[in-house]
Amino acid sequence: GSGTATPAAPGAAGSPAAGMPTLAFIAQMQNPSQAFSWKMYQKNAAKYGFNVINLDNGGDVQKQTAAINNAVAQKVAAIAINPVDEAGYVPATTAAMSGGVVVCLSMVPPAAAAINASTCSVSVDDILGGQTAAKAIMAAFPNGATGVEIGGQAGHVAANNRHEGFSKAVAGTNIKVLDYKNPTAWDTAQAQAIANDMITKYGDKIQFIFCHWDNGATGVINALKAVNQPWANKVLIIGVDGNKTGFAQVQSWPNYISIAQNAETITSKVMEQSMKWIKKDSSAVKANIIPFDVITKDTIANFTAPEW
Amino acid sequence: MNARIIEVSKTVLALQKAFLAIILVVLAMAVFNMIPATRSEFFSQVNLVDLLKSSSIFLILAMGETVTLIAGGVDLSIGGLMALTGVVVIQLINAGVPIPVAIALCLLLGLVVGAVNAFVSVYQRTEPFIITLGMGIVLTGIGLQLTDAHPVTATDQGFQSIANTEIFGPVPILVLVMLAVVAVVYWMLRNTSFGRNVYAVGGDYEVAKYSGINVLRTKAATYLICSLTATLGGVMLASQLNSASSIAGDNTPLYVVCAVVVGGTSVAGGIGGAIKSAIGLVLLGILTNAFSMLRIDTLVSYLPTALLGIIIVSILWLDSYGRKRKREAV
Amino acid sequence: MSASTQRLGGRVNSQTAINLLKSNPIFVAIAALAVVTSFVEPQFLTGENLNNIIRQFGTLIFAALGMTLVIMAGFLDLSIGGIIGLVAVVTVTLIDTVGQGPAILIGLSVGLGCGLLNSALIISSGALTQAESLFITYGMSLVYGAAALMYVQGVTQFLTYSKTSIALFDTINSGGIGFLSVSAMIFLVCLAILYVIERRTYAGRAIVLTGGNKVAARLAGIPISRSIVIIYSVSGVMAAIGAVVLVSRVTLADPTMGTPYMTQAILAVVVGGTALIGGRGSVMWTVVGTLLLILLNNCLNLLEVSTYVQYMLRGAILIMAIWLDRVKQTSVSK
Amino acid sequence: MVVASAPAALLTINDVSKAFPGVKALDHVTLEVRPGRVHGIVGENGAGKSTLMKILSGVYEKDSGEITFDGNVIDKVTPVESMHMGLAIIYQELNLVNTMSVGENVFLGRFAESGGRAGVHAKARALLDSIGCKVDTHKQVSELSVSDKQMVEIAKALSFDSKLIIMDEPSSSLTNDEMQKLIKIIHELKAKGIAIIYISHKLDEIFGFCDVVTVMRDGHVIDTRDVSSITRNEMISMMVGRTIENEYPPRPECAGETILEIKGISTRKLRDVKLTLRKGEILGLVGLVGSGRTELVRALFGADRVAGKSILLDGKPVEINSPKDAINLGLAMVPEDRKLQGLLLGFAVEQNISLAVLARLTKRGFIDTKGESSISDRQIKALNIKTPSGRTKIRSLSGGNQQKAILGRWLEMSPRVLILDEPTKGIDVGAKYEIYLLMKKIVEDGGSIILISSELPEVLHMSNRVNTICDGRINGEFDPAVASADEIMAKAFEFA
Ligand SMILES: Nc1ncnc2c1ncn2[C@@H]1O[C@H](COP(=O)(O)OP(=O)(O)OP(=O)(O)O)[C@@H](O)[C@H]1O
Ligand SMILES: Nc1ncnc2c1ncn2[C@@H]1O[C@H](COP(=O)(O)OP(=O)(O)OP(=O)(O)O)[C@@H](O)[C@H]1O
Ligand SMILES: [Mg+2]
Ligand SMILES: [Mg+2]
Repeated sequence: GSGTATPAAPGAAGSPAAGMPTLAFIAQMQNPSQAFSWKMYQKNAAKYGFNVINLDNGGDVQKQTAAINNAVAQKVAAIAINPVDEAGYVPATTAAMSGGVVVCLSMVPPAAAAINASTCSVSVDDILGGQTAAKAIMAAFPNGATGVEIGGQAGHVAANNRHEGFSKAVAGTNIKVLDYKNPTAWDTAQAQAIANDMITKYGDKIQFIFCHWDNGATGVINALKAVNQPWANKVLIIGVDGNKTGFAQVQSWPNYISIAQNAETITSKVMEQSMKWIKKDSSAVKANIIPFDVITKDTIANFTAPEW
Repeated sequence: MNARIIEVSKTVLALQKAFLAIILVVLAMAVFNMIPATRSEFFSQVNLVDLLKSSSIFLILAMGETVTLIAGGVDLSIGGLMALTGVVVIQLINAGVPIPVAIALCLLLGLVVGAVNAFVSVYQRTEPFIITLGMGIVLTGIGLQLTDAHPVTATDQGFQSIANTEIFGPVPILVLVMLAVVAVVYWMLRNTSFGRNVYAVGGDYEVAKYSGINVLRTKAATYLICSLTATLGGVMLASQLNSASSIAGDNTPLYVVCAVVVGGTSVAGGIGGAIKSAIGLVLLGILTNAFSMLRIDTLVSYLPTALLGIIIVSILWLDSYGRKRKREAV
Repeated sequence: MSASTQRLGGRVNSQTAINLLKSNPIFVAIAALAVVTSFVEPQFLTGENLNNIIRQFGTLIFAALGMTLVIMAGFLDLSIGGIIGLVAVVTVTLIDTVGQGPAILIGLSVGLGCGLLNSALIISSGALTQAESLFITYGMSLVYGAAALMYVQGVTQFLTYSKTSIALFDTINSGGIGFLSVSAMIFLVCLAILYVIERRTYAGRAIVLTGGNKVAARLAGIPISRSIVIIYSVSGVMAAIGAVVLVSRVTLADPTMGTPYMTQAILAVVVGGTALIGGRGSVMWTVVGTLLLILLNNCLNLLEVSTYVQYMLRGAILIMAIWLDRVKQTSVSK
Repeated sequence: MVVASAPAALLTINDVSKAFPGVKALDHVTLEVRPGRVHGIVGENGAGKSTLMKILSGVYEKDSGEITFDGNVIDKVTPVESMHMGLAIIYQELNLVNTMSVGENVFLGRFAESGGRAGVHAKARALLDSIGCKVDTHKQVSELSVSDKQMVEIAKALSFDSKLIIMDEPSSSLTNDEMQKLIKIIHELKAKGIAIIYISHKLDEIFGFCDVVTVMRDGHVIDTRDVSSITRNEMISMMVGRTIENEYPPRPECAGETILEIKGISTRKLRDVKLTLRKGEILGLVGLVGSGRTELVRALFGADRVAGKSILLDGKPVEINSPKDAINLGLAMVPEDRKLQGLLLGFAVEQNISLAVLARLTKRGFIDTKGESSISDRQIKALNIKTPSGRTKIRSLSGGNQQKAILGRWLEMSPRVLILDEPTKGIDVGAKYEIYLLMKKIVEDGGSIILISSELPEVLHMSNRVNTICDGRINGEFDPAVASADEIMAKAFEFA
């Protein structure tokens, strides 16, 4: 992955609509959810009056810094950043802000220490996401249950927050988490391998599995199917993302909950708020929290599955 | 005198591919800049300084790696060490250790890691490729454990100023540190006995040994140097970002080694140099930057990665092909 | 890896096999790990877990088997990460248009094509050193990876969304006779073929000779270029088989899913004892090396070792295994 | 036994033994070397000469015995220590770093002490000039010819202020001219009171300028004598343990028709070289180092790609684009650089021998390993290769035995045209004679040989016809039975 740029609409190469400010979206483009967010930016850019370009951070803080600097050099009006970690972007975005660029943190809220390193934030609160998962489990097992948690990429900000929210919410309750492991990347095969090993070790003690992402949960389901035991089919699985797979799994697995972050809502909000901050609109909001949608068999009819 | 001219022109020729590629990129960007539709900020002062800044840490790491590669070794633990150093230096500072002491302790950590790498791969004669890969995994694990996988931020704002204070106009200390490291390694490789011994050891281990060079110690020292630059890079990165994360170095080693090789340092040992490596890194940096300025993603998304790969392959291909032609011409 | 088993051309009798067992620290490492784990965690020795281990063996072993020949010839292939991703997405996306069987065949051909392209680049440039091959294939891994990303625009492809039958993939994943799963059978077939090639055939000998001394081998009429074509083609195809097995197992294809296998496969080969400098090694050893890596993960997970500590232990055990192997080899040669 | 009187011994080797797995390389060796003397050491291949020298220089450790050098007992030395004690060695296998410059190689490991970049090149220049070598000190060693490398090695040994210089077959790749320079240098060193150990298979050299000679066989010292008190035949019989009447077998007859015709080969160096070879003929190529002999045969054999090449075999034009093509047509080549181009050091002797006939041993893709072993056993026996078994790694064989194994590799395919590029380089008299006999047998069986050798007597005695090659052109043809050596050399020196 390398820092790369793309103007708004496909076909509009090199001819940004005159006068429209540019918003740079900086994320890890190999990650399907972030690639989908980019599509949503492109889809709605005109509506919010932006040219959008995209720079890849390649999952590396140094490249992320380079990408932020690149965006500033290209004289963008706003930067929407989906950061690699909670802290590494701070000096670069602070510098960008001092140059008059609006920085909008997307997907994750700023850490307490980094509160001044972004103009505004539009986020699902992953801590809240973890809590939501915990609540769903408590609701499903009022008499208590045991299960496991499979995290996202070790050290990734979303994985850290989801774990934090989840473990705080279950602490002291009758829900016992037997084990918590992370893969080295958001890699379904690794999630499946971890699930396999956990199933081997804990067997039918596993009543729920909280997996930090829906595609990883696909691996979890594969692992459960492979043991071919009645208890395995009853396991409650909770995934996060609410993508196409998440929706499908809600329907196909007996007991699946997907905690959805709606990319279109988030990206639209990013552009809306960024424009307001650019125009110094008094109605601009600093911290925008987009609530999670909780997709279950009961609620699925109320949502449409995204196309990723 | 004649011989000197030949030597110099040979060096230039050896630099040729990566160097020519840089010139080509710059020329291409200049041409694009004459066309309104593709005009970019590539030549703006901001961008050029950014380019330097964003290559600096990789360059610092590359200097140590170059020394190790010339000696016929390789060190893939630099990513893990860089990340761990960042974490440790910030945790120490946050725990109240004075900044210079914290940095000194980190350099010590680097020496320890380098010593282990050297002991296992040099003195025990194992495959450094695998040993240092393993070491990188160990170091990442230690970082994860120390931080519970969370990034750490320095509370003392003084730390940040180490890398970021601007001295010559917009040029920060970080860039000066990088230039100093390049200069020191350049001088050391060219003009010290140790430096020349490094070439001898990498060029022909047995011959170097029979010629009275302490091959083990020389080779071991290159691992210490490599670890030291990785540590320095880690401290500078932490200072630049005022924070550190234990997973920051994931893709770093292959990127650095690849850039060094594109610059013309041989992984087989015996051939290479500080300037060559610097050129290789600058080339990859400039390419990424140029692609981003030209917004190549407009054509096809993910194209820049492919182009980067194709350019790396082309340069290496041309390099090997040149050597083959030379072999055949004899 | 005692001196006697280093000899090529077969005739490994039971005595040397026992010596090998006795003197190979990798075996010892595996055994120790297994013993400790089975004491602490009785689940380890259940048939279920063995199955589990065999399943996890999957993709890595295929990639590593292919890599073994490459390394024995004194080259390296870093492009398999990209190839696995590319083959995976190509195969899955084609199921609906051409049907599952042809999709798999096309996937395998893509792997073959990538391998051929690698070898063409290496032969045409005369990149005869390991280092040159390493970086050319690293560059190609970027190209293949980017091609995979471009092809599906970064979007994960789901096997289960196929509108036509995917029974073949199900069979690969879960079918089998008795305890022998289909992927295990594919593995055994590949292993047998590669072992015979390596030990008994001209092509195999040419490959190790290439790893021994390219110049001398060429002057004695050994076709070096053909060896290069073979090793990279085999590596590409084996990576592609690995990709198909992977897709069958995780039921989705992600353009970046091959990345971890790039270094893992080299580790498996070298941990097994094949020399990175070429000219010495065996696919059999690679099976052992892969086993160690897989067991390591499995045991550490079963022992409830935290992810972070696992990192440390994995790295440390790798270093120890290779170091011990080295210590043993020096004591043998003295 | 030591006849030499006068100065006290500089080096005393007393009862030294050394064993390698399966070989007793040195068996209670006792030897004395005195200052200002040239001490020749001769012995068949594998007699232990190089091993003894490597023990002196600290590369190997002795198993038992005692060594005293310059009044100090040397027990365990490293190569560095031995050098600083004043013991320099020119190893049999070339010992230069190919990726570094000539100047730096001369002062390898002593860069700063020698005055850094400028000092190293200046001093190296002076040293090379003193031995009449003109090669540029900035040139990378990999670009030098073998003989230039040898001269650089000599300069390197001279650069130490040594009391003893060991030369392990220094002349094996030197031309006559360079040899003369070397002899001059040796005399100068001797005059300065420096002792020289001179290992060689060329008995002329021993008689030419050595004062004392030690004969070794199978790890034993047979005897040490003043050169003036020993005859050539005595020496030979001491070396091989039997008497050899002639050093060369009678020249084989040749009366065949033309089998190979080079209509023209042109490369950067070679200028439209034409050559014919008859059935059953040994054709000698004589030229100075760098005259293009190796280049010519490599081009013929398809080892190098060349621009213009037209070759007729049995009167029919053939395409030879790779060594494989050449082998398929019945051509064989023993290359000049044994280590780099001939040996697969990490492999067993039998695998080294079977190399060229591997394709023939293959049925439907499978190698007949039984056949492979029997082939190698046959060659080991036929060529009298000293090795514990066919499974031994060829790395541990002595240079001469390695060379025989390579010869065996090619003999096994019964080549129609065998190209020998310096085939007896580093080979002892006994083995040489065997190789000559082999050459004779090959031509008598209907094969033909192209022989390149820097040892003129060898070419003169063995060839039916000699072509001189000078600066990339064939400039003369002689019948060695009638032409004198001087005549031929004069032609080889003649530049166009
Ligand atoms: N490193 C080694 N390992 C095992 N055997 C060895 C080793 N080096 C030498 N030998 C054996 O020791 C014996 C003496 O070898 P050495 O090289 O000293 O012979 P040499 O007299 O120099 O012969 P040549 O004239 O062929 O150079 C030979 O039988 C050789 O095979
Ligand atoms: N590696 C090299 N780089 C540059 N020039 C070389 C190299 N090797 C050989 N040459 C030159 O190529 C020419 C032909 O060399 P070739 O080896 O054919 O000579 P030769 O007659 O066989 O001599 P020798 O006795 O050294 O084998 C010479 O001028 C030689 O100096
Ligand atoms: Mg010898
Ligand atoms: Mg020659």
